[in-house]
Amino acid sequence: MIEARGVSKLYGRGVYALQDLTLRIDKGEFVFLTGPSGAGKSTLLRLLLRQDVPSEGEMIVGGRNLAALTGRQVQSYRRSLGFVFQDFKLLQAKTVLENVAFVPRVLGLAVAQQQRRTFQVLKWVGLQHRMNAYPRELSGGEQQRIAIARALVNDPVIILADEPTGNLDPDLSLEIMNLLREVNARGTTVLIATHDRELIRRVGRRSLTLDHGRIVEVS
Amino acid sequence: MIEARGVSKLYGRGVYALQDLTLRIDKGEFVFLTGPSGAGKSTLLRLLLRQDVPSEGEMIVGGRNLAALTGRQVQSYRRSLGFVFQDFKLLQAKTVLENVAFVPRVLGLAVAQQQRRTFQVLKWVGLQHRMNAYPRELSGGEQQRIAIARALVNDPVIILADEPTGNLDPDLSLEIMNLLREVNARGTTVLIATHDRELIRRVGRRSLTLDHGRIVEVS
Amino acid sequence: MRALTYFVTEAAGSLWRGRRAASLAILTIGAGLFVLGFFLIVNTNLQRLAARWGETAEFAIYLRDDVSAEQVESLSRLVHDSGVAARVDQVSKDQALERFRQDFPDLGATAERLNRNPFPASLDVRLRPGASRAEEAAEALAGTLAGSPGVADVRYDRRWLARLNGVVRFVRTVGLIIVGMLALAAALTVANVVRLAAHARRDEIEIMQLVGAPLTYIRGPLVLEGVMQGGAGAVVAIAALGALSALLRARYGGAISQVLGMESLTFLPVELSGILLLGGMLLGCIGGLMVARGVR
Amino acid sequence: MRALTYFVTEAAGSLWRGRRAASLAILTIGAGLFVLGFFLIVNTNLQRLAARWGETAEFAIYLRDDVSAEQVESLSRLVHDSGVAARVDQVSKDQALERFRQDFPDLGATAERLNRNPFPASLDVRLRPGASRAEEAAEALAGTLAGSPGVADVRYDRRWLARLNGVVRFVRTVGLIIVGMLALAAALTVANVVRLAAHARRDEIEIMQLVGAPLTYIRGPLVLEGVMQGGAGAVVAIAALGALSALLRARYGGAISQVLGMESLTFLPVELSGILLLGGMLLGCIGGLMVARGVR
Ligand SMILES: Nc1ncnc2c1ncn2[C@@H]1O[C@H](COP(=O)(O)OP(=O)(O)OP(=O)(O)O)[C@@H](O)[C@H]1O
Ligand SMILES: Nc1ncnc2c1ncn2[C@@H]1O[C@H](COP(=O)(O)OP(=O)(O)OP(=O)(O)O)[C@@H](O)[C@H]1O
Ligand SMILES: [Mg+2]
Ligand SMILES: [Mg+2]
Repeated sequence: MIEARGVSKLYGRGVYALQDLTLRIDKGEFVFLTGPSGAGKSTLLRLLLRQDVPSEGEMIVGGRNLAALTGRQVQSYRRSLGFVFQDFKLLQAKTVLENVAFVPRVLGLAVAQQQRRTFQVLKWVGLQHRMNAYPRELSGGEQQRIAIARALVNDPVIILADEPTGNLDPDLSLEIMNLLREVNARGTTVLIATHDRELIRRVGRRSLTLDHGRIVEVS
Repeated sequence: MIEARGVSKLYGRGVYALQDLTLRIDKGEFVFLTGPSGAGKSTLLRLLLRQDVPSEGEMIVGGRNLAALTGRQVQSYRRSLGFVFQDFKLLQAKTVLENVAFVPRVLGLAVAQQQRRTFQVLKWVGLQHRMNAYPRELSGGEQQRIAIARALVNDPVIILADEPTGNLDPDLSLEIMNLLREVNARGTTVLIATHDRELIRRVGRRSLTLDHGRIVEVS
Repeated sequence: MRALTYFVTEAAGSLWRGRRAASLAILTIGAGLFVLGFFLIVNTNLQRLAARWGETAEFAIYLRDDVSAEQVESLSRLVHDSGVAARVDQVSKDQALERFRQDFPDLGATAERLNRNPFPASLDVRLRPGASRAEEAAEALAGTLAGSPGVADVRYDRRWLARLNGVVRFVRTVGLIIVGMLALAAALTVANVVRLAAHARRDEIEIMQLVGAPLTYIRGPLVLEGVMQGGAGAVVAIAALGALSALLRARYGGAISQVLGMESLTFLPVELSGILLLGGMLLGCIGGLMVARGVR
Repeated sequence: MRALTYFVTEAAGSLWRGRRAASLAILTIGAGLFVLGFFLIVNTNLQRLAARWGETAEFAIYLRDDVSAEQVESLSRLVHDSGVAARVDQVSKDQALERFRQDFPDLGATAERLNRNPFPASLDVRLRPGASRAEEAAEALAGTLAGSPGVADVRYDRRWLARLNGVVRFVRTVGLIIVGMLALAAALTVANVVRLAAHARRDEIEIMQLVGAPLTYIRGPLVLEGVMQGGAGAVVAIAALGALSALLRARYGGAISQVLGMESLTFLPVELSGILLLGGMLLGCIGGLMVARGVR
């Protein structure tokens, strides 16, 4: 499903965020990406979202080389992804409901379908009672759960999550992980970047440890 | 130094973020604030920053009732604080150096003093080599350290930090805590909101556990 | 259809959320279009005025007291044949005196005391408006007539006409420049305003890009927002112009018409309203496109 | 001093960072001020023109062929005593013929063929410009003269003068409205632009508030940014006006002067440049203050 072949990402002045990275994640897998701050986790996820292309090597997802996609193909590729951003990227001017419904809406889904999915994911993350609040009226953890709900709303084929439990307490973190495991059980590939080694231990799935842009441990 | 007397904070529609909270933190203390998501940690810190006033009760800091301060007094009060925001609040259009130097600058400090302090705190958080980068060119953990550096630059009397290690790996988290302990050792009062129970255990200081706006545990 | 609904609700919602900025914007656009429209009205009226005055330009042939009926007849024919005249009025000595009394009512007494009528009879020629080469033809006629028997003097408002034409040309040039600059300013304003809207929505736009929304969904609302603001600005301008016109017509309509010799000033023709509205929307569209293009 | 340095560097830095938006803004302000300045120039020239034309308004007393020298003398005295005349020129029948030949050179031949001189002698009175109640006095004089012995006719450019005054009044009213609306539009534009700047800096402003920065530090750069943009816009407008003036002067200067009878048109007086510059900065300041006030 996801394959990196000798991928390097070089930012100006010789800073390698990723260096000759090769990895393979199969369809339906649930994989953690871990490593110290600045290891390159977010960079790898950014390449997978096709926000950026590798300086060297190839990122292959679903058999397609991401660097070779046209603008329109990038759009349809992204529609098959669910992404949880490290900084949430919630819209301050929209309510929780509108934030989540925004995605099916701008993808042109039918209204009935928009609503059904939106209510469903809000219930999953346990925030249907706050759906008319604005993001700034939510605690950090609540905002994080909205971000997760938004990534799930579009029934993605792959879920990429950058530090989805950074603002959650251990119990809630585990709850969210169980939710993602559920989604994963229905066939969705899940890739999660996190620092929380305790969480990885508790969930007990495959994990890749990055450091200085290289994979230093697989477990 | 910091005293809450029967503080309640009510957000519209009967949502109590804090409920009849009474606590006391002495000068020079190092205290953790913990509790599940939505417990009211950020709300308490926001009251201490005087971004908001309690619905009931009084917040007393340094002998002054925060609710009674005039606009000018709020300004001078805030100048004595260092705050790490849960969402960093870095300026995207400014470099790391400018972000940190921004605070002494807008407080009207002399240029030489601005520079000296800025370099010093950047060195403390280990990011002097990235000082000309822009926030978006930094990893989440690096951004968090910039936010911490900015809180320290003005030599505050009190440091309030909301989830300052949410994006840091355990080793780096401990490093930052050691830095804050150092600052604390020089007499600065430190109050940190965090979910990371492991970290609290390792640092081994007093902690207050909130839940549903009440203190449920002191240790 | 679904896309269109989306565009409209998004654009309207965005305008409503940023209603303070939007009203400022609409007012700005409105002010610009108001000045534009106002200027167009003034220009139209000045042109009409010039045309009218040109029509009423006179060519007076003063007759000697001893002129004979045949001489008058032949002079009259001469004028008619020249083709520059729209009308020829014969004014007798008595009529001239009467006209003087009307023109200078305060001097009626003086006129009564006159022992004999000092005013000459005349042929008053009203020139045909817009006859090609009318000026030269009138000049030629003036020369011929001046030498004809029975003619005391020929008076032709030549200098004034040249001046009038100069003013009209001047105003027209000035008008083109002003209108051009105002349209530019209005377009820039709209672009600015839509830019502000786009800026306010840049987080939204970023998310739309990251979830793979079609480009049209990203750009549509921006362009529509521009169009809506431009249209609203135009409506404000039209309303203001209408109000001003009504006020001016009520207050000064009569006086102005009298002084300037126009029966009816044109205030706010429907076509102008239409032009302003379409123009405002077009400007808004251009501004919106300018911003939307920046969104890759 | 430190604060001022901060304001200037911040405002300049902010403008530089948002240079695309800023140039758009400066252009918009420039366009607005250009139209304003242009209109002021046109207005000034029209007023001067009206004054000139008023000066050259004539009052012609046509004399009967049988007039005596004493009669001419007493008529002349009458005109002088009335106080409305700046100058009185005596034109003999021969001079009148000569003048006709000059005015209508193509008709020289016709004039040659005249068996007798048909043109009357006249007293040409140039009215004193700006004499108070000049119009009424001139009318009264016309009445008196019309009844005097030796006078064939009195011609007074009354209708034209009334029209001219009407136009000038009209243009002045229109001018006030246009200038007012343009100033409003320019102020709104600046406010919009500064608002954009404030919006772009709202994160900065939030942090400044949260770290306890003095209000002046928060508002100062915003106001200064407005002033700088307004000033830059004014400079653009002045440069454009200067260029246009130079162009017009070079191309049409001569022609316009001839047609309109003005020796020198005023193009871009220094005072106007000063007014535009100060006005632009003031507008920018107002716009900046409007936004800064919103920052508590
Ligand atoms: N746009 C950029 N320009 C320059 N350098 C960048 C850019 N983005 C990331 N970097 C650098 O690349 C390195 C890897 O960054 P990345 O965000 O992938 O780390 P990370 O593993 O996500 O760290 P964290 O756990 O702190 O979020 C960091 O040193 C960062 O400073
Ligand atoms: N401005 C607001 N309006 C309405 N409700 C609010 C507002 N701010 C916070 N709340 C609510 O108050 C409660 C406490 O929020 P707070 O941010 O203090 O939690 P927290 O302890 O910081 O949680 P976290 O660990 O997730 O950041 C939450 O339920 C939140 O939804
Ligand atoms: Mg990261
Ligand atoms: Mg919080």
